[in-house]
Amino acid sequence: DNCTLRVAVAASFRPALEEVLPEFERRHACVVQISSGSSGVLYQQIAHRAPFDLFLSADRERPELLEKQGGALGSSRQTYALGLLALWHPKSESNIEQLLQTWPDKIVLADPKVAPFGSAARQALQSLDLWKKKQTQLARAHNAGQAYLMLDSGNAQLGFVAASQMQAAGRDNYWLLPQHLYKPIEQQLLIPTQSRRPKEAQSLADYLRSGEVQAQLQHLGYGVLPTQDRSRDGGSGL
Amino acid sequence: MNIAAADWQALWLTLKLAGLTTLLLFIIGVPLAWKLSQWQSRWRHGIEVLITLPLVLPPTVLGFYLLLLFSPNYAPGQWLSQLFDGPLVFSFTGLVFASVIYSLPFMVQPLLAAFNANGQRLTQAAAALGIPPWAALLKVLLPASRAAIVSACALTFAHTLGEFGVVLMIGGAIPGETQVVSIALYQHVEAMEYGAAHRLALMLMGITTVLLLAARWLGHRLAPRGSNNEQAKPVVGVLG
Amino acid sequence: MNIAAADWQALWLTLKLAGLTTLLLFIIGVPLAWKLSQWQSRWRHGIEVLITLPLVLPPTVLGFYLLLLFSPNYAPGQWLSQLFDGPLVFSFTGLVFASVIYSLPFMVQPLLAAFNANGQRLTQAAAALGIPPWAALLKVLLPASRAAIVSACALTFAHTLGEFGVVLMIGGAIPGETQVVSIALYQHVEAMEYGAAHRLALMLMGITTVLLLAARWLGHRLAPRGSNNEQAKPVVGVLG
Amino acid sequence: MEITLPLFGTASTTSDSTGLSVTGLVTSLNAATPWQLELPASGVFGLTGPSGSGKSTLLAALAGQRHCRGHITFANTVWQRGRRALATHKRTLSLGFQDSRLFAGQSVADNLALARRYSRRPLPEEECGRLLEAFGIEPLLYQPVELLSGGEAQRVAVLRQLFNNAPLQLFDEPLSAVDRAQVLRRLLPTLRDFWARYPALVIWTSHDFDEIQLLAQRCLWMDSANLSAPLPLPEVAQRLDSHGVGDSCRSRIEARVESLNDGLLTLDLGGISIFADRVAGHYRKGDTAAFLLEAGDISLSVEKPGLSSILNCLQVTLVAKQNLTDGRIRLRLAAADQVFYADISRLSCERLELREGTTYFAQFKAGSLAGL
Amino acid sequence: MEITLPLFGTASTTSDSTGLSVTGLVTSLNAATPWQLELPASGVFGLTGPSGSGKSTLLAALAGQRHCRGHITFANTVWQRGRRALATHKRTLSLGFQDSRLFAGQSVADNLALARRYSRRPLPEEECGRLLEAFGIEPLLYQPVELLSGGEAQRVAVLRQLFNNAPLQLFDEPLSAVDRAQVLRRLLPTLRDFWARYPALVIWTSHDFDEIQLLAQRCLWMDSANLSAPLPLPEVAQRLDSHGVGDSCRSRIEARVESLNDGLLTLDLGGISIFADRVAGHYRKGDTAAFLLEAGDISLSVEKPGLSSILNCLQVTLVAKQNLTDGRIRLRLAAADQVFYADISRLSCERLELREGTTYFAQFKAGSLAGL
Ligand SMILES: Nc1ncnc2c1ncn2[C@@H]1O[C@H](COP(=O)(O)OP(=O)(O)OP(=O)(O)O)[C@@H](O)[C@H]1O
Ligand SMILES: Nc1ncnc2c1ncn2[C@@H]1O[C@H](COP(=O)(O)OP(=O)(O)OP(=O)(O)O)[C@@H](O)[C@H]1O
Ligand code: MOO
Ligand SMILES: [Mg+2]
Ligand SMILES: [Mg+2]
Repeated sequence: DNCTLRVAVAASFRPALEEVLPEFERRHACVVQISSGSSGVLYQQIAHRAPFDLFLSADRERPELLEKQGGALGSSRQTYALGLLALWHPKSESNIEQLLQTWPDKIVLADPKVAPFGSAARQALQSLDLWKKKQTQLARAHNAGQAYLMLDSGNAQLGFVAASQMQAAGRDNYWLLPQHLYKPIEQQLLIPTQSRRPKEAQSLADYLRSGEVQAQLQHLGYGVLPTQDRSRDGGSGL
Repeated sequence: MNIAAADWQALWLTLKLAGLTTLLLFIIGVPLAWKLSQWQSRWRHGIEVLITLPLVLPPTVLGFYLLLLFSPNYAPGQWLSQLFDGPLVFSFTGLVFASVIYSLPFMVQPLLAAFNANGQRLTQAAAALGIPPWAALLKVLLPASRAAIVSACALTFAHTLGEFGVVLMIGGAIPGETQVVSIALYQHVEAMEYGAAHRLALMLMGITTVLLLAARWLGHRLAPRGSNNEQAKPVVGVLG
Repeated sequence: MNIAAADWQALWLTLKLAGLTTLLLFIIGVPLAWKLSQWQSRWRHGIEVLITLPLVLPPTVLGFYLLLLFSPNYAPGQWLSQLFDGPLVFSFTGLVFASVIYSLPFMVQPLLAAFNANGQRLTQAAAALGIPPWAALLKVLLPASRAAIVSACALTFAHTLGEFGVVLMIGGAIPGETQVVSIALYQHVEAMEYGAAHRLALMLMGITTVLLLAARWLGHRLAPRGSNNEQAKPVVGVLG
Repeated sequence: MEITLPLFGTASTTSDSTGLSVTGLVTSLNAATPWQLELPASGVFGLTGPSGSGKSTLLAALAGQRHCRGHITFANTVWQRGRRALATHKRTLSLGFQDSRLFAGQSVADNLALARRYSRRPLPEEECGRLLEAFGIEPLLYQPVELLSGGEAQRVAVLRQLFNNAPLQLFDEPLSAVDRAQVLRRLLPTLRDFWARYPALVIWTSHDFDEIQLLAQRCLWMDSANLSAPLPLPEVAQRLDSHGVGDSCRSRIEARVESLNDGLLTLDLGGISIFADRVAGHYRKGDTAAFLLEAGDISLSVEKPGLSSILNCLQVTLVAKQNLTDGRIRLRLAAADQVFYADISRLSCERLELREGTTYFAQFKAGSLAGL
Repeated sequence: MEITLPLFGTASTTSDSTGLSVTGLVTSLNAATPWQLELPASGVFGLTGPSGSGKSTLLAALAGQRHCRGHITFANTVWQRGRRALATHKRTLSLGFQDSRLFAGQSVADNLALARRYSRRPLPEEECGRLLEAFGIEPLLYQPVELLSGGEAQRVAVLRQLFNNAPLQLFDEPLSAVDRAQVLRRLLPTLRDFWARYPALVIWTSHDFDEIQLLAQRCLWMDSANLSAPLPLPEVAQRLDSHGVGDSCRSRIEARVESLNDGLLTLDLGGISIFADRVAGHYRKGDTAAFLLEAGDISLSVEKPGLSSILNCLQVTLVAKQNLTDGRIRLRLAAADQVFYADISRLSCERLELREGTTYFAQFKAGSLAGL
């Protein structure tokens, strides 16, 4: 029978996934069906037995929670990418801190309560001691994707997005935020217990974590995975 | 226009969903609206408001509660899954079920308004000729409410087409099964594929427009010939 | 119930938004529906379908197009921003504007149905006494369409309360300015604060139920006394 | 007795009337004056009375379409007992509304077909055709009911009810918008013949007393929510009169048909020959036929009058005199076991020195006898 | 001429009629027979004809509420020219619909107040009160219109139109559901007095020819979409007759009032005294008053008749004889410059050997003269 893999992926990772999938499909003679959404929604769905074979979240908390609730197959939870927070700016000469300090207009960010890039942006602002000061200027998008739309449509000129989005769009009017300003955005995956093709799912996970894909991801705006995560390479629950 | 195969699939799925939901809601909504319009109790207002409530909850939240309802983790979900011979969540059946709840007010409200307006008079006239209530509904009230029916079905259909939050929550965007056009469209937007998004949106609106116009035309054709012809014409070129 | 201050604020903001939108839509929708109901041209069907279209687009996509419309990069956005004395995006004004477009069909469709049903007869009767069209609308048609107006306003109000996708897109969830209850509710769900979510959802539905019931009761009270009293009672305890 | 009443909708053994029996029927209109009514299983009865007196309310209550309490039985079936009512469509009746209430959005033919389809005693095909023809509805069959003229709509509504052919037929001012010519010449004769062939209990509400007289033998009278028992027509005529129609006292006269020659009908009224022309319809020798004679059409003379164009001359006894409000005097006359009225002016009464108990000659023209 | 026509709604200088002028008016109903009509600026005109003949259509076209083309001018203002029409509410008219069309969801008082509020010639307060009283609407003022009985609704509709007091008032079978007693006794006299005080051009559509005769001097006749010019009432009566109402040929007789004693009116008809009772209303000595005399009420004799209760006896000349369809003979009689009709049976005609050109005695009762 032909192999179909159902993958639930955080919306922000979808473009990158689509970039690297053809090679995987060619090698494993397996068709991958992508369902994307916000990590929160996907988490809810998987918790209620959505028929996915692999879950690529944009954060670490939700896979952890799922694992705790017994929703994960064995120890399939792993980090597969490191999100990088970027600041979209209007072609400016000054530095990040100065610009944020003096910016009189709205600043866009993803909703810190529900989106990983949002909570990273909050941490960054807190580190710069601007969180309280800029409260009234903060426009929250539902997720990183919408934050990008708000900026891209010209409705705001300054805001936090994912570096991967800027890369994918071929834009260069952004700065990467210094990594010390926020907790690393560890994007984790897991294989849900209801997965019908855990083996193929695991090989996709392995493929994503392979050096070849990771190198590709760095070009797409993702960071370098910390080594302790790479050491869990191949840890399949089967 | 250059539309991807997956988008065509989503479009077709959406039309199927909207068509099926409209049909089911018609079958459910007509008797419901009719019973309500005949019910003289004060509780009737309560029920009417209750039917409006699916509108009030944000679709995603409604979807969340449906997710809880459908979940095989709890009793109702298990029962429903037995009833429908398979889990409702992340299945086309589940989408239909959810859409029926979600679009209920759109079918019932216009029908209720029409039945309230001339239902009593006509049902009385029918009963006064010995026509039993059900026959009166089917053979007297429905033909007289043709315009309201077209309007109700059009609203329901359109609303189901645009359904997003609920589907997002309980559908799981599985291509060919639950990936409807609203989700595909949103994914295009999120993936910054604006061209594809614009094309799909245009397509969706185009198809809907044609379908709605056709429904109206049909509703018009079904009316006994001659009606509405000889009404007062708007006055042309009046001076002074 | 234990509801956070921010949620109360969101609730209050939502009620303000829904109330204002309903009011504006009433002012816009009544003449619009009336003109449409009087218009005998075949184009009328086209316009009616056009009014249904905001329903067809998924709210988030509608929000996306509104985002483009509001954008200061393009002429319409600049013009709108001049007109409203400030950018529409991320502002309460913008939410109202968007809600008006979004909920338009909910106001216009029920009114249109009512006006189509008895508009012509009554407007003719009014004109035949020398009552000019506008006065006929206000003093004859509206009082006769009381039930439809209550229904239209209730639908509009409820739909605006549950508005999520559009607000999400253009609002920016600024507390006290654009953070409406549907967003707060969704945030609770996504943040897995289920207790808070359930409470807020209950609260929202409770308030809505009370408001809708009050509107119906008022609509009933405003009717000339005695009406609907002496109609045929449902038959009790019939045997055979 | 309340307790032993049979179940609704089932044949009653305690009620021994096969007709309509109404006792203590109370609606919000007549709380103080409950309605009583006993009518046979078939026959045509008029119903008239001032506007707003409660006629339509009575019909609605009989049909179970208006809140009421009391007791209604028809054809041994209990329709209403106390507050418990049988649903309208389960009652073997048809009710025609004052505002026609044709089924909107359908053609005339659809309307008629529906009524026939749900009839409990469907009419034969050819009977329907005959009625269609008589009511002049044939050319309108495929017209949507919305486009009918007022009178056309009323004719369709009556026809619809006839097609339904219910055992109890209630009509509420069914022909008020049809021209009198058509009503008198075509519709009423058609209706009379129809009910002769398909008997039913009919209540015919109308403000046109002529209609009632041509259709009914007796008439119900409703005034300020007070319902009278079925009255003979002359009595109703008098009540109408006392309500102000000065010229509407017509008496019903029954006579045996002697011969019909050349449009002139010769009748035998207690041994005296009288003549009637202008009578449409079929009369057979030996039949007893009824006619209307207007009080104002009769003149009295003391001596046997000479030759004039007044063909009819009866010897009558003056029973009573009554002053009318308009200054005239109404004489109650008796001849051949029948009573009828003549209105004459006070001046004539004085000139002729009329006295009760005396015999006079009553004259009326052949044309004054209106055939029913 | 088409070219020099003035703008719509502005005073016309080319049209010299201050009344209603209709030429070549065509609707979908009368494509082959365009309607022409010339009526003065005030006066009451009847409109009658068979059901479905196009009366309501004519009124709707005059009011601009039905597709039509042609030319309509009223009070020097162009209302319709070709296909271009002035909006209804800009025409100085009011139209009462056959189905009352009260403003739903409002009380009777609201309905009346609205009509008065938008009147172009508002009535004084006390006049409104008088009308309310006469129409018996006072107790219903605060009732929602949905609960009115059929006749009540019609009275409110007529009243609403009177409150509006437009220069041209079109009525479509306005009192068909009201009991005749009330119509004849209260409503028609009230209307007659009202229009005497507040003149307007009134078109009164009705199937009850008595209504028309009591209100109007002339009557329009519509038959199969053919509209006649305003006809004298007797002629319309004859047309109605030929349509089958056997008893409705009434002649109009004018006479000078000599005295009014004790309800008996003495009149002078070309030197001969005749008597009328049953006449309500106010007559002053010397006035000329009009009365209706039914053809069937007149009897003829060859010699001067003796004493009977028939008070009136006129010497008449028989002008013409005409066979009626019902077997009787209609005589055209002339007396004192007036023409009237008498219907007698063929038998009488033969017995009396009536010949045209000969003089006879026509008798009729005082009660046969119906005051207008
Ligand atoms: N549903 C109702 N509730 C209360 N009062 C009503 C209702 N329907 C009618 N009425 C009132 O009851 C009275 C009787 O009404 P009904 O319709 O029975 O009169 P009717 O005899 O048929 O008069 P008409 O000859 O004018 O039709 C009227 O005064 C009317 O206003
Ligand atoms: N809007 C319309 N379109 C086409 N035909 C119509 C329309 N309205 C009426 N008719 C037809 O035109 C004819 C004339 O109708 P109209 O209402 O003018 O008659 P009427 O003289 O008022 O009759 P009635 O005395 O019965 O009210 C009828 O045969 C009717 O069926
Ligand atoms: O899922 Mo995202 O990556 O922040 O919205
Ligand atoms: Mg009535
Ligand atoms: Mg008419």
